[in-house]
Amino acid sequence: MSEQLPAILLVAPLFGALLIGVASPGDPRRAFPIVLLSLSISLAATVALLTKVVSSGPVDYFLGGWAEPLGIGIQLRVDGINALILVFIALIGLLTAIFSYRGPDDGEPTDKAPLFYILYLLLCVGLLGITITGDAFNVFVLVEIASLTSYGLVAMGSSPRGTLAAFNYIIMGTIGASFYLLGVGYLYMRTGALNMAQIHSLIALPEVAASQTILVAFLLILVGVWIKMAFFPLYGWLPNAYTYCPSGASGILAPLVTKVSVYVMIRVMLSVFGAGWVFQSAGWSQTVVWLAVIAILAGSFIALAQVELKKMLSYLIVAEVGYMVGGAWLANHWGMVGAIYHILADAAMTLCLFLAANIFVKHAGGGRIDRLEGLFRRMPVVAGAFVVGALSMIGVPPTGGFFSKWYLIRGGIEAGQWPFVAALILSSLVNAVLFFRIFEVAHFGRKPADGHHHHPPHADGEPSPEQQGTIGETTGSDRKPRLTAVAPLVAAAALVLLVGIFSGPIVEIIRGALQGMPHVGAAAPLIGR
Amino acid sequence: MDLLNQYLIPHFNYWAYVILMMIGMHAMIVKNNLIKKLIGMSIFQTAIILFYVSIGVKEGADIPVLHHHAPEVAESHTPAADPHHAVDPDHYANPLPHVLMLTAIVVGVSTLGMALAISQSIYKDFDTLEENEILAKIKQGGPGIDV
Amino acid sequence: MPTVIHSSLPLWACLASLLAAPVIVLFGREPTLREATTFAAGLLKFGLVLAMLPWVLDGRTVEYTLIEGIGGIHAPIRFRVDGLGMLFALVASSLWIVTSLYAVGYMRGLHEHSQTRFFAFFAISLSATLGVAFAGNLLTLYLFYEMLSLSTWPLVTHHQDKEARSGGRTYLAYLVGTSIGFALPALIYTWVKTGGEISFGPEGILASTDIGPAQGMILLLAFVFGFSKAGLMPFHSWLPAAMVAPTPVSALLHAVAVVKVGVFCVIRVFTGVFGVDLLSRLGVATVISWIAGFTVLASSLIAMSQDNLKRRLAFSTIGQLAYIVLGVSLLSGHAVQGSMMHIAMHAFGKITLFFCAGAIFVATGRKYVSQLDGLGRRMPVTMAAFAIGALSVTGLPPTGGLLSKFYLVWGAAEAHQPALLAVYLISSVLNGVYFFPIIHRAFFRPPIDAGEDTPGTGCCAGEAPLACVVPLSITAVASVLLFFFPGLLYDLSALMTGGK
Amino acid sequence: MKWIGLIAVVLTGALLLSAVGDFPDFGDPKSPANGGVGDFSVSQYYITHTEQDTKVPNVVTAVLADYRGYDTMFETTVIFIAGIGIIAILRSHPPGGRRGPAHPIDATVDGDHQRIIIGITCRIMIPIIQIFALYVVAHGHHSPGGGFQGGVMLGASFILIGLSRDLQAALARFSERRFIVLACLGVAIYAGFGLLCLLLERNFLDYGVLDGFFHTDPVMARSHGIFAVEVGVAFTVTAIMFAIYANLSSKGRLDEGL
Repeated sequence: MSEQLPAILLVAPLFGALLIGVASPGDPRRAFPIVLLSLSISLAATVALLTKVVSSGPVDYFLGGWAEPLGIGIQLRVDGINALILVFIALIGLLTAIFSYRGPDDGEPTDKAPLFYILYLLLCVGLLGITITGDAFNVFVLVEIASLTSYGLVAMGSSPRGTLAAFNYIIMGTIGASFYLLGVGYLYMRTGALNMAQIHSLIALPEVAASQTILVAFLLILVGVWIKMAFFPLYGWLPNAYTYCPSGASGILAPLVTKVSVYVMIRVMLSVFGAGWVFQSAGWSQTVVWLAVIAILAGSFIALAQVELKKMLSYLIVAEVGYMVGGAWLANHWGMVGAIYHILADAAMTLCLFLAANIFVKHAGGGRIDRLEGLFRRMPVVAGAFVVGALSMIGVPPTGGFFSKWYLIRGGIEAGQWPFVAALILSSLVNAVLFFRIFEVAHFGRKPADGHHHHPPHADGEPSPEQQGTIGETTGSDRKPRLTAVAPLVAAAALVLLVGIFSGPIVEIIRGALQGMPHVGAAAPLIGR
Repeated sequence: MDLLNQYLIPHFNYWAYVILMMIGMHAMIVKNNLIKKLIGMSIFQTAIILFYVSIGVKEGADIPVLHHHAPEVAESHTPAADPHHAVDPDHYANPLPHVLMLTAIVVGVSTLGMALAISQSIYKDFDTLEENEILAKIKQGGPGIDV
Repeated sequence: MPTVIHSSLPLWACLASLLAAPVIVLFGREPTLREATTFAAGLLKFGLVLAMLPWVLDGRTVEYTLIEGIGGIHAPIRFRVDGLGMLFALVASSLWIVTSLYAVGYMRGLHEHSQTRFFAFFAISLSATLGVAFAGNLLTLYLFYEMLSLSTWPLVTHHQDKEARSGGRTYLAYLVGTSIGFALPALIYTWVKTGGEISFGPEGILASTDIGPAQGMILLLAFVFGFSKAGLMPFHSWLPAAMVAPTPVSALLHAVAVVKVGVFCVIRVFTGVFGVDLLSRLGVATVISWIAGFTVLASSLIAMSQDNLKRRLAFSTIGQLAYIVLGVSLLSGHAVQGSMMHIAMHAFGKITLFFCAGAIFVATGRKYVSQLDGLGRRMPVTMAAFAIGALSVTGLPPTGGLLSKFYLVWGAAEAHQPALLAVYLISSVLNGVYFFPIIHRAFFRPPIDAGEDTPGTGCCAGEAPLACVVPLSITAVASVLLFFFPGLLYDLSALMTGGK
Repeated sequence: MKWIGLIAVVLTGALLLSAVGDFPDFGDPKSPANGGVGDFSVSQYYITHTEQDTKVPNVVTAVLADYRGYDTMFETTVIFIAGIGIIAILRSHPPGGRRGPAHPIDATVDGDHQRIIIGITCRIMIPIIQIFALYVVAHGHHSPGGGFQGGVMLGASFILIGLSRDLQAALARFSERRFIVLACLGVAIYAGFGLLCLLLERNFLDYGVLDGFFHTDPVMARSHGIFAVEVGVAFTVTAIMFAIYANLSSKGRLDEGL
């Protein structure tokens, strides 16, 4: 059974969704255990797959048994690059499933919960499928599954702006997916093949590599994937979609959907066209890195201007996408390693921030930043996890965010792309300002701003949060957040730290997968030594 | 003249699908009414289907159903024996684009269905489908803005 | 070559107070138990540091690598205790015990709110300080440096009022801003240049790379300004801004822990990253000495004009820190040794002064120098300790400050820098100018009527509570003892210069 | 806004047509897609090897359900998601078995002549449509047909009931709970056969191993496998087509349709 792992990790959530549809379209209580069971099975499968990849190299799996002439059947491929991303998708899926224990939104009528869980599980199937597949057209089908479920999840909320955001999301998403489909069509028209490895070998032929169609195909796929990952000029749909969607949905969409699209871009660049072909002319990587610099700066500065917490975090996602695209296009070893590592680190920290933001919005009254007073006292655990996520976004060791900047800046220095390095540093500073502004509001609370000469005598010792309930009237319900909401948040914060502390082994796995590729293969020759 | 028959005549299908696609895209981006955007979207997707199918066309080829073998297949139960004369691929159209386009059609239908459902629920909330009116309503703090 | 001892003692020394923090929060309700935990952690930490002293004294370094795989290539979290690290750790951990005693007295004296949070973050920041002292490579140094900035922020903004908010904002803007803006790129550039080897060793990390003078200059400036806790102009104004903090914080952190971490990192950069011989070959260190010289003079002049007592002490600290940076940048053996000894001497001296400032505030509520007339009669012990502290900081005989300044001056002469020698002498005079009027005012001026004072909770006729007076007298006596028994400091600092 | 749209469109169009010179001619059998690059062509392999691999004359159905069966499974899932998504978005009080107000079904109650004519002709036509739809599903092996086309026709027959009489009549025959379960069942059949091959120690969707199950040789087993999968697709497509119509026409209230 162990060589069937790639199929198991996809089939489990698929059957979970179908079981919910058949067994209990009505009540949520029966649906939740099915969700947990199916996601833990696929998590176990991904972890087993990871150990297999680490011990015995890439795993290939041919659907329907069509292996002998390559390209007939559909091939799934797991190597150093996507093994870890699979584990993260399954893990984050499980954590957010626990977080949305009572359906999409705490306030929502819970009888929509089973439908929410069906869409949720099928989104996990889509994301896992995109990451694992080795067939160019199959990526389109699974991108569509992931997109349709995301449109459904965004639109099923109660807020009117959510449905409007879903409409824009559909329009932009369809344009993106169709561009990708057209790109694969052009590839098929010129090479006659759909399997990534086969296309790669055909593009290696000189007359195919030089053809204009392949160039147009690459541009189409690139633009399509950029729309899907909300890369700077094409990010219009993301902020509203992730701000006004139900809280459970934003917990799964924000950390994963854009990161998986970045993975698709990297997979297409490395496994379909090949690093040699993509970085053949330095002009491209220069222009894309410049675009990434603009994305990073724009994302960070627009986030600075935001008033709503979740919208601010959404613009930070646009900036983080700029990190990854810029890193991947530095055309050197450490840039690519940094980009792939950042997919993991960014997924973890975005999950941590969005779960915390959902709890704040629910329990601290409204999404606006200036209404988050006294959080450190009222919800110390939730605020603590939010701080860990924020430190990772700022890039403070030992969190994951620091080490992705650590590799990206090294890639930037070695590639001589100083504007990229400057943009990374500047956006870290802007993040610092952003988050310390929130800490200040959360730390200070609305105390009378008296001088500190003559202190009014306070009750000695630490006033417990209950006593402090009088901190300004909070419109949100004052109940403490549920354990099923706080536990995944703490796990997410731990994940952020673990990604940082164990960045060594993670990077070794990624470097192993990049071995032997031109440009991004071995570590670049060192300056000076 | 050679410009005409080198670029235009043998490649008329590509010109056709690009023009159709651009009409659809223009409508999606520029049109104010949401439903017109959806019409543009379906034109956009149908154009891509036209492109794919036009790749698989072979001059004078039949539909990819191996019909004239049906009688022998029924009684000659020799699984391993190669049929007396090999199938000539040029007689049959390329099946692969048709398979891929079945998926694209299904995706098109699903997206359109979901988009219509969403526009219905937008109409329920904002009771208008004109984008500028909706944005105006949001600007004056329409229903449930600060969720 | 000194042999290397592998033991996890440095790790436990760091974790001692970090693990105490949750215990302190647990005992939030019972103040006595909470204070007991702080003291226990203090004593345990000091004991662990002392345990390593014999090894370090006979020239050996204690090393320990926490997690091998972090950072991908050769950049694990590693601890390495050498002479410099040991000297700083001894100073920090010993003074933490004294400051805890003082803090208990101070906080109870003023009935401060949320004291548990105060003591918890105090413990965490001490563990970060020791982490920097024992850091074995640049990554660990940067990690604990950032941890210190973040863990001291709640302490600075303890009063949670408008001034604390703006003070905290400048505090963080400078510290986190410069560390991410300058130190991080410099750190990563070093990592790139050396191909992944960033651990401190006997000779500098960059000694083996062919770094040119231009690159060297930019890198050195980035490091020195990146570690802005050293308070070099123009990145010094976070220190006066941090004076909004309660006095125990200003005393331990902004006289001993935080600022010394900055200077410690600068010395690590000079000796550990570049290495003295590479710097002298490149000749880039002179720029730093001019900056430090300017800072010394400018801060001393500003200190004279400050009426607020704590701000005057803050600018005096900036000046003294610039002494140390100036000493190191002279690159001569005695100057480097002098600067290391000055870390300890200044620590004891300045902490006494801050304690006295706090005691005066607790006892009489006065904060400004102009209000200190005739305080000598009312608070004799405090003002006497203040005088001893002032002597030590200005570097006059009965106190230890003289020794370190003597070495610094000797080093300046040795490095043939007459101008910098003059800077040292002029600034010593300036120190006197801004300290002695206070002493004169306290002892030889008639006391202004004590009408408008707040009824202090002083015990014996106007003195601060015993828990405040005892620590400041201990540190005053210590700074005098250092004059007579400098042996320990001398050996530790000799290790670093002599040992090379 | 108008100008941005126009510029974007013209630019994209120019990009798409920039490589026209390099495109293969229309209908050229030796184009890379039809004739393949180098020695191997995927599509030519399909045409020449379908006969011996699956014994299914219709190459498209063979490629659809066997060679690239994994794609089609997810295609069916896409349809399933569309249905569930629409229900989730529009349905005010979602399925829980709560039936809408059931009023008597009587086509001729208001004596409207057209209604009688429509009612009677539809009553005759609908069974014929349904039988033809099942034929299309079953005959996918030999003629252009299969799960999707048959499923749509079957769904259309239920929609015709809803149109000719009223939504309640259609819902009486094909209630909400029933079409959700049928939709799930369809995808379950498809994935179930794949899982069956998995349990018999062969790769997912490898029907060859089902020869024991179908009591035939491996090649015919593939043909039966394809047919079984097509039935699954038909179920899902039928259910979802009707679900989309029912929800869109009644704005999610499932009371009275168009």
